[in-house]
Amino acid sequence: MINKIVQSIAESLEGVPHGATILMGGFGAVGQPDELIEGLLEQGARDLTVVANNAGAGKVGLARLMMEGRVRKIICSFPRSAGSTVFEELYRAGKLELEIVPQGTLAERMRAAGAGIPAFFTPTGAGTKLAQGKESRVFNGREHILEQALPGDVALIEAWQADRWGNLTYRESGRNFNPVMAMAATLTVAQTHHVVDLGDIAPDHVHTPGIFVQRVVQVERGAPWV
Amino acid sequence: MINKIVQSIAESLEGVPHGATILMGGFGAVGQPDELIEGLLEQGARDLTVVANNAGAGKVGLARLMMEGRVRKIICSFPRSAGSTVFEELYRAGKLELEIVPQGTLAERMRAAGAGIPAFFTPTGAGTKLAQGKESRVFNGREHILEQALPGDVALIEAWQADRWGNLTYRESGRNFNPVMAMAATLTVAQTHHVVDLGDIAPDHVHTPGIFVQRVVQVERGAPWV
Amino acid sequence: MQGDSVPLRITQRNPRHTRALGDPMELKLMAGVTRQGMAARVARDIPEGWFVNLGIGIPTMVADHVPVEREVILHSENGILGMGPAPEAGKGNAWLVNAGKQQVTLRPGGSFFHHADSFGMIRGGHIDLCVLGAFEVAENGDIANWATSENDSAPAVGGAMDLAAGAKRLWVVMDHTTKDGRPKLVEACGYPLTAPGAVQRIYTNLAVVDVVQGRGFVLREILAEGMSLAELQAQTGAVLHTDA
Amino acid sequence: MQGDSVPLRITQRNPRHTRALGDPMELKLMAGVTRQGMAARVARDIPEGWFVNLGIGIPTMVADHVPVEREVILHSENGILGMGPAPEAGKGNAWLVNAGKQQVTLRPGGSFFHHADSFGMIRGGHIDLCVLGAFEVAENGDIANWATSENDSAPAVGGAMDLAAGAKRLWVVMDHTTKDGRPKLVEACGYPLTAPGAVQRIYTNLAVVDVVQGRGFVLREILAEGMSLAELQAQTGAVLHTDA
Repeated sequence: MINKIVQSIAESLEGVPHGATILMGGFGAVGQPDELIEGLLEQGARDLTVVANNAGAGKVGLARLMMEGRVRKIICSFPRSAGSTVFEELYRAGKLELEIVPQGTLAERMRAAGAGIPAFFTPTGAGTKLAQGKESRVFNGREHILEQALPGDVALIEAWQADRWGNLTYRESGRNFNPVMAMAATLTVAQTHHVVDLGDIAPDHVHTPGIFVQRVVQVERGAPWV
Repeated sequence: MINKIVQSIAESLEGVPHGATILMGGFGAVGQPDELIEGLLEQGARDLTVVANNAGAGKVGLARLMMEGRVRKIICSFPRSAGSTVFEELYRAGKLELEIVPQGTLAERMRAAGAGIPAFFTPTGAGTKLAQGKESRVFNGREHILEQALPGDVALIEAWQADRWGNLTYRESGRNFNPVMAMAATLTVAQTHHVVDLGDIAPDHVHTPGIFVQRVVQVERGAPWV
Repeated sequence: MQGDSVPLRITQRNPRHTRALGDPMELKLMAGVTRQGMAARVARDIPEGWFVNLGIGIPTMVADHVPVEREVILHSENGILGMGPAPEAGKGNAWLVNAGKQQVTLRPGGSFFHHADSFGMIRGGHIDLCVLGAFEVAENGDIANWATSENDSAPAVGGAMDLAAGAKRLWVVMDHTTKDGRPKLVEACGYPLTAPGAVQRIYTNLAVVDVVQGRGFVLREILAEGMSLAELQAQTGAVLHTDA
Repeated sequence: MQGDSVPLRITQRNPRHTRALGDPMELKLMAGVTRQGMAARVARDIPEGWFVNLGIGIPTMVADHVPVEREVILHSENGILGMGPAPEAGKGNAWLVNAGKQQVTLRPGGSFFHHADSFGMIRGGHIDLCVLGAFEVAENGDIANWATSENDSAPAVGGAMDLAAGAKRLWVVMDHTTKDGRPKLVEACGYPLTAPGAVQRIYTNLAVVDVVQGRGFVLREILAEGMSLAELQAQTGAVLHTDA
């Protein structure tokens, strides 16, 4: 019997290696896999490249991972936001690499990785300083730049419902980056609010089919903020 | 008030010009917009380029459109199947252009058109005769070819439910090419089995958001085959 | 539309934002319309049925000025179509936030989707209109709104480049000048670009200005009460053409 | 595994397909295993938990030979995961068809998605195994299974190239030779390629053969009762290596 549900956060993160590229779902706090990120703190992997929309806030989660010197590089669209002081200090001190990627290009690069597309042309960023060093080409009279797929070794995502095959649903705007990160990683770990029986998610309503998910772990919290 | 629902097939196809590229949904008979294709026969547009997975069967629908000399070119993955005699005769007689595209590349080219990606690299077809004349490049030690977006002027698709904003659901394997065609066309016309009130489709269960749909017309048939 | 000699009048449409003399806000009003007034002016030009993405700041306020009977479908790049206004106090839903991470509501007919689909809508040209703030707009339509200097090594681009490059129309709403009086409508942007040649129209506290390919800035309307074209030109960093 | 001198025996596992002597099918059986036998042999090698896409023909039959207690999740490129067997007579659902356009069923836990997502699974390497038929397989793993000649100007490629290029593993199941006795395991494909270097394993009516990079064909098992390696080699268009 296929059973992707594991019994603890620790088990769900077994084997995450040093040097891994970690895709972290969520847009701000919504759809962010907080327990898995806390688990990663415990788990110990270091020299990480983290891909996320934001660069952490406060002194918990991703910000704490950075404070502990576990993150080598951040790939994100919006590093500076309310409370991103940890990022800013480390970055100014030269202790953190940063790759800024437009939000849609970030999503599309992960979707491409998941779909076996190694590179694609996009108009986003053409003619700006983010195009520096990138191949460009004119299509339909307009400049485009070539962007590369962005695969992950591990994706940490947050789901609303999950079953033992790893089928997932997300809740409202908690969907955001989670489905494309699930596609893009070799090991996708989903924390979920609800574990349901196989077949309880209607086949027309599955958001992420289980083929993109390797491990599922249930968490208790019912909302992105407590 | 936004209301994309029109009252007749004829109205739903108003303004389809000669020379248009028409994307036709469906995989075989499932999810195929039969009434819209019949309507196109009536409507009169000619010199068409038709994009579909198959090249028609029997003497109805797409096959009839070809018989009437209205189709200049077919872009498809699987032209020859049971009953595709109309296609085969016209093609042998040199009365029809044909572009063969691998099924996944066909879907991805339309998805790219809908998502503003003018071209992408794919391993599919590399090293085969379908790669002839295409730019190729090695990524990760493997040859890939560059494929171009495939936009449509019109998409004819089949939905299960639709509302007045053009939000759609599909039924089971009737989804197939329909969502990517809806994205890829300037004018997307959906025939639907059910018209529902705004809000009746749960926001987490919408398959094609109304942004990709311009006109909706209700049809009576309840299954792909009668 | 407005020639040099046309009598100029304030066209702010939202009387509830007019304040009594002596109110500190009045100083601002004297220099043109308020932020709410600018948002209202933008809203006036959005027809029913458009899919619209509103950036953070004044653009977000535009939604409140679209009459409820005029259906405009709001897109948020974090995966929402059909966004409604902020929830009533105490009725917020933590799972439902806009691109600014503020709680919002969903209208009947709304839908959720993932980030790649959401930016497919943007990049694919399905969004009829995007309204953004900006640091500068150049007369060729270049927009700079993401990085405050070439030396800003950790700028936050978010979805701005995608929206500027992808939406069918890009309108900018911003003050006509910086707080210290330097023009924000310029011949060429000094700040790093968000996208080249992307802006079609600018709404400021002083005027509505179109960007017309091959011509540059074309004045459509002066919003600041009592302001002449010459006075407006003096606060603008490039030639303001008129259709008169 | 099987050396030249190893006693050879039929390894067909599905006794219900064994027929009495005198049955016309027996002639076929004498020349190796039946189509169902080939499908059963493939099924034996598929472990629980794999996502598997089965091509039209013998590959489709593989599903019937996976024991129900061993969960293997079947993918169909028209947008299905978790396909079940054909429906009972009279219980068909016209909306639920596989890539061969035959009615199928869906297991609990199954899901539907669109074509771009479906081929994203394939191209993205998420399908653990694809089983296809073929006209020819070359010792370098090239597969030809879509066009019967270079001059076939309207060949039907369908999803074959995507599957051959994209699946994590590609196994071919086909007769060892053509009906007129020409080998289908060859040094180099004569027919137009579906994908270069894609095949890992071949199941024929006579044998199981691996394609090993740098070595070529490596015999794993002879399936035809009483057949020697020399006899098998005589029906094979390239050298059959053995691990012995």
